[in-house]
Amino acid sequence: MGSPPLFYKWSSKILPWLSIVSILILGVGLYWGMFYAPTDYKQGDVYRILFIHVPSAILGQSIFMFMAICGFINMIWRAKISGMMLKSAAPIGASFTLLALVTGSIWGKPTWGTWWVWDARLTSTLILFFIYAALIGLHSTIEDKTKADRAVSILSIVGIAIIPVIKKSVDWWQTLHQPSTFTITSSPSMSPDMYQPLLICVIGFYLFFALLLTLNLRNEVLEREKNKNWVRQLFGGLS
Amino acid sequence: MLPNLKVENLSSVRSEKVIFDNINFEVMPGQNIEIIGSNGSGKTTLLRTILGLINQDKGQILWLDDNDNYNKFRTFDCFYQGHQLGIKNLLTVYENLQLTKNSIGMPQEEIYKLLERVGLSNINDFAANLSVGQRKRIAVARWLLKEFKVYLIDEPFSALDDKATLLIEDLIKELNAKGCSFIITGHRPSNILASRMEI
Amino acid sequence: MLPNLKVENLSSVRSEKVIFDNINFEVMPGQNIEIIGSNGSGKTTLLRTILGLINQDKGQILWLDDNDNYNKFRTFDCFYQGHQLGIKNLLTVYENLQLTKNSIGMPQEEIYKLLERVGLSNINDFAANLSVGQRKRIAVARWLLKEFKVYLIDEPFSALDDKATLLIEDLIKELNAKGCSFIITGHRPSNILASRMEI
Amino acid sequence: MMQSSISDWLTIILRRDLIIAFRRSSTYITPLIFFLIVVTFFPLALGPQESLLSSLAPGVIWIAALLASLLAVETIFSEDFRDGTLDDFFISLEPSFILVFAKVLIHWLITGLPILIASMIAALVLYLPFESFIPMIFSLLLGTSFMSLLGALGAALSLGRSAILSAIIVLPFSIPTLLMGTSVISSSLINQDFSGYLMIMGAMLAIGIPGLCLLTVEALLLNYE
Amino acid sequence: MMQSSISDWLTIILRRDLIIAFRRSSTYITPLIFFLIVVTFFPLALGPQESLLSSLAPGVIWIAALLASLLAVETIFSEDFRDGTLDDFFISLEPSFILVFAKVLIHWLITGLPILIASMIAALVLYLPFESFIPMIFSLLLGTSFMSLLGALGAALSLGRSAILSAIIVLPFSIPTLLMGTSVISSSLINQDFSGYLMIMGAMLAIGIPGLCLLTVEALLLNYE
Ligand code: HEM
Ligand SMILES: Nc1ncnc2c1ncn2[C@@H]1O[C@H](COP(=O)(O)OP(=O)(O)OP(=O)(O)O)[C@@H](O)[C@H]1O
Ligand SMILES: Nc1ncnc2c1ncn2[C@@H]1O[C@H](COP(=O)(O)OP(=O)(O)OP(=O)(O)O)[C@@H](O)[C@H]1O
Ligand SMILES: [Mg+2]
Ligand SMILES: [Mg+2]
Repeated sequence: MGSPPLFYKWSSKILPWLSIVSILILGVGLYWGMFYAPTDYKQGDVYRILFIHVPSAILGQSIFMFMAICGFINMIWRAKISGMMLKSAAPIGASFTLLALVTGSIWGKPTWGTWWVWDARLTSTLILFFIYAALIGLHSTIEDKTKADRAVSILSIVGIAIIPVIKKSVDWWQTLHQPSTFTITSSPSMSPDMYQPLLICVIGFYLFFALLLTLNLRNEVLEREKNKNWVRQLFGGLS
Repeated sequence: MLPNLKVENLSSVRSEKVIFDNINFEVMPGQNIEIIGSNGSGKTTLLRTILGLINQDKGQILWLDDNDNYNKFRTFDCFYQGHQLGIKNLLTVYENLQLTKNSIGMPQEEIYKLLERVGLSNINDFAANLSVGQRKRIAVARWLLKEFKVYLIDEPFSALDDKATLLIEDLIKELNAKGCSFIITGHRPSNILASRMEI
Repeated sequence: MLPNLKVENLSSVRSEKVIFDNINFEVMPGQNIEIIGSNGSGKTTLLRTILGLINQDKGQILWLDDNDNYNKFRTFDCFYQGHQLGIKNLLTVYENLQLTKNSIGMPQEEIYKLLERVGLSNINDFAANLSVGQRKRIAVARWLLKEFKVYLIDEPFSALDDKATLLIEDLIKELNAKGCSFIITGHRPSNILASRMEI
Repeated sequence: MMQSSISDWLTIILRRDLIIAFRRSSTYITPLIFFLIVVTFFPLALGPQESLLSSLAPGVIWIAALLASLLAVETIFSEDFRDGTLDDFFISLEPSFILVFAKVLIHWLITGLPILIASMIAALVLYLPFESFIPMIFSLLLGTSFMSLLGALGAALSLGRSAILSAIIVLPFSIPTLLMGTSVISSSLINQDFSGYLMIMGAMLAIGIPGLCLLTVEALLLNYE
Repeated sequence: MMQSSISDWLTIILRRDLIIAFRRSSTYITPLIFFLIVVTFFPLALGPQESLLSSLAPGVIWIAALLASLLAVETIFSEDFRDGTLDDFFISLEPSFILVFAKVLIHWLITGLPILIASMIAALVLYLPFESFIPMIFSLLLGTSFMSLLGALGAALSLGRSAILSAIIVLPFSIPTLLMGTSVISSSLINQDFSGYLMIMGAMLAIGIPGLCLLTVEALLLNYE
């Protein structure tokens, strides 16, 4: 599936299945979490935001790793498709990270009484979002798309090298100064009734990401190869 | 004698547009190639492709090495003068010549002589104050800092007066005699001895 | 008919160096002046002095106003094209023409026609990708956006191929017929009808 | 007729420069993100305590604003100068004042305006109380405009080779803006009257628009002697 | 022979660019003054309590240093690119690595070094105890160098684009430097061991010099396709 036309054909086959499965699992997970999982004895029903918050926070990080791998492949082997993958994944990753930030803030207001605290985990999520923004901003300024892919690849490689350092240092930072009044890590170990739907949500989010990525990537492929023969043939009647 | 550089079947595609196609020539030591074409025909692109500043599409560029083999990687330094002349406005005329790699180890008087030769007397003026032709003369003076096997010069004669044109023709002849070759571009044939090709 | 512009006894001194001295000419409507000189002889400086971009030293520049009087202050807009062409790399060819003062109120098709006339077909390319000659053609297309009494063009023919040279000669003739005058510079006489002066 | 041609021209300059600015950094989001990253630096370096941060918030926001206006300052005239576009402005018979004003406006639109928006998010994460939002916006509105005016003068002075010490000339004048802007917000924090500061900032702006624009024209003309 | 020619060339690049920077004084004076403005701002905003200021001093100095080093970032390659000098570097058979290294060094010399010197004044103004001067200098030495490396990468990636874009590329990655640099000084304030932080900063620099320089070469080459 290294070549764009091959990917396009292959993804056409898999797309219907992927959509059905991902939306099904996501639906089950969210429905379970929102309506069947027990109400939290301390927080009430607000806690249900967890079923969106935690998966999106996890996805935000995973997608960055995925992008860095794409970037690496793009730099070394110059595989066109990896560049497009990188480009297509970036806005999705940024959206999930933003979703984590927004749901976290919404959750923070009733539980902590404030929209935002400078806690290590929150801060590193925010920084991750900034890095996504830098990647997207850089890509959109360079007109030549393959060039833009390579530029973003370089930056994502720097990112993957330095993100662990950022996370580590943000953790130290928090301990070095006075500890934050609120922590999210010391939540009571979750009961299985909450844990199981969460797990399904996370899996659903991953599949949903795969779906979004495939859709984005197909658009990207068509857009970039619009003057190639195989795309012309595909839309032979139309253009 | 073997050609220093062979260009075989070279073609260039930029943003899905074919700029030039199937270019072939050889550069023998001491001989010149003149590439003639209209505006936008791809002369600048060709020179930069030969130097590897622009990726080529098809064909190959072969460079002679010391063991008389041809390599795809460049084996010797070339001199390139593009449309941008690489002149720093905040340096004086003299400094613009002196603070370059090729002038390493060259004594001051030699540099003065070069500047005199290309007709620049105001060696302590800032380059910002120079006329366009005078800037071009600085660039020409740089040809003489060091000898190169191949000089690639983009439109050497534009923006210059007749005196400077003659001077350059002389310089090229002189460097040819030392075995240096020129690949130059232009819009119409010049007076230098060269094999001409249209692009 | 009165000359639109009279230059009397003009001289320029820059950093205590006399660049030119005692320049005299008159620009009659529909007639051209060609200023010929070697590199660094002061052609660019002269054009810019006439426009007031550089302070003059002695002499005067007199402009005709609507009441047939001569004024020391410029009374009408002129068109100036210097060595720098004022082309923005991040704009497309079309935008480079459209986003200028002179194109105010000009319909899109007119601009397309102008671009076609100067031989530019890639109207949606960014100017950054153009060749030097193609950039110059954009500048030439700007002559036609509006009619000016006097055009001051610094080296109109440099960096252009024969086709573009012919085109410009035609354009000048055409604009002359409408009563526009050109003051152009160059290193050797061109083919246009003009009174020539050495500098 | 003359009047309308000036405003037409102003529109064209604005459109052209905004298109270029947009292509150069493609999103309006870029300055916004920039501002937020700078703001994030402060809790990271100074510690996350709410009381400290909210007392520093006025200054932090103002320092970030100052940096943003300084970063983009150099480009105000340099490109037009280099490529010859600036010549056209001085050749035209219309007052060059217009040009400078347009350039200041553009600089403000690509730095000041995004900052104004970003400052609300910044205020939120720095625990600035809601009551101080309005004074903050007003002080930023006046202050960033003044910074753009000052920046234009600095850019004009440092054009080309006669680059005199523009920084030394411009930066000291940005200090009053910084102090006054901060005072507006911090006065509002402790429920003091801040209209005096705003008035001074407004007065500076009122004098600055004609005064600094004219000085900038003069500074630009230094490159045309 | 080959060896010596590289070092000769390095010297020439350094000399040339320093002469140019020196003649255009705003390149090195603006960061310096900006640094001092940010630093002096804090006593003005927070009042002169010695204990508060000296506890915040590490963070303040580091924020000011990082932000100041951003100011000159855009110019690292842009002029050489525009006037064709950059071509020469890629035409030459010597590794382009050299060029990038030289450019980083120059950026450091015109921003990092002045900041290093100014930081002593800053430390005095902020009542940082003398014992902390040495750790401060060392942390700034390592940290500003790393910033120059990052800045070169940002400048290369956003060549011909806006200063704000290069800033948002650079800033998020400079956070470890900020945190570690601050920790070095504040640990020294409370007599804790800070060598660990310095070691990490050193390690980042040691990896960064080859790694970031190579990536910068790659980024520059993107403009030559
Ligand atoms: C804007 C604010 C917030 C941000 C940026 C944020 C970010 C994160 C991140 C990055 C994770 C880690 C996901 C992982 O990799 O395991 C996470 C997990 C979590 N967050 Fe948040 N969060 C925020 C607010 C909140 C709030 C207000 C609460 C609840 C009071 C909360 C509760 C949780 C819980 C329970 C987890 C799962 C913990 C675990 O399994 O380790 N978060 N959040
Ligand atoms: N990146 C690019 N994308 C699209 N087209 C390009 C690109 N680079 C160059 N071109 C096109 O290639 C053509 C050749 O340009 P080039 O500069 O080589 O011409 P030239 O022969 O040197 O012309 P001149 O005599 O005017 O200098 C031009 O039409 C230009 O628009
Ligand atoms: N500010 C200045 N200070 C000193 N000398 C100057 C200044 N400006 C221009 N000159 C000198 O004036 C002379 C004329 O320059 P000008 O650009 O007018 O020449 P030109 O005739 O246009 O030459 P070309 O044909 O090369 O374009 C040059 O020798 C230049 O060095
Ligand atoms: Mg060319
Ligand atoms: Mg001239």
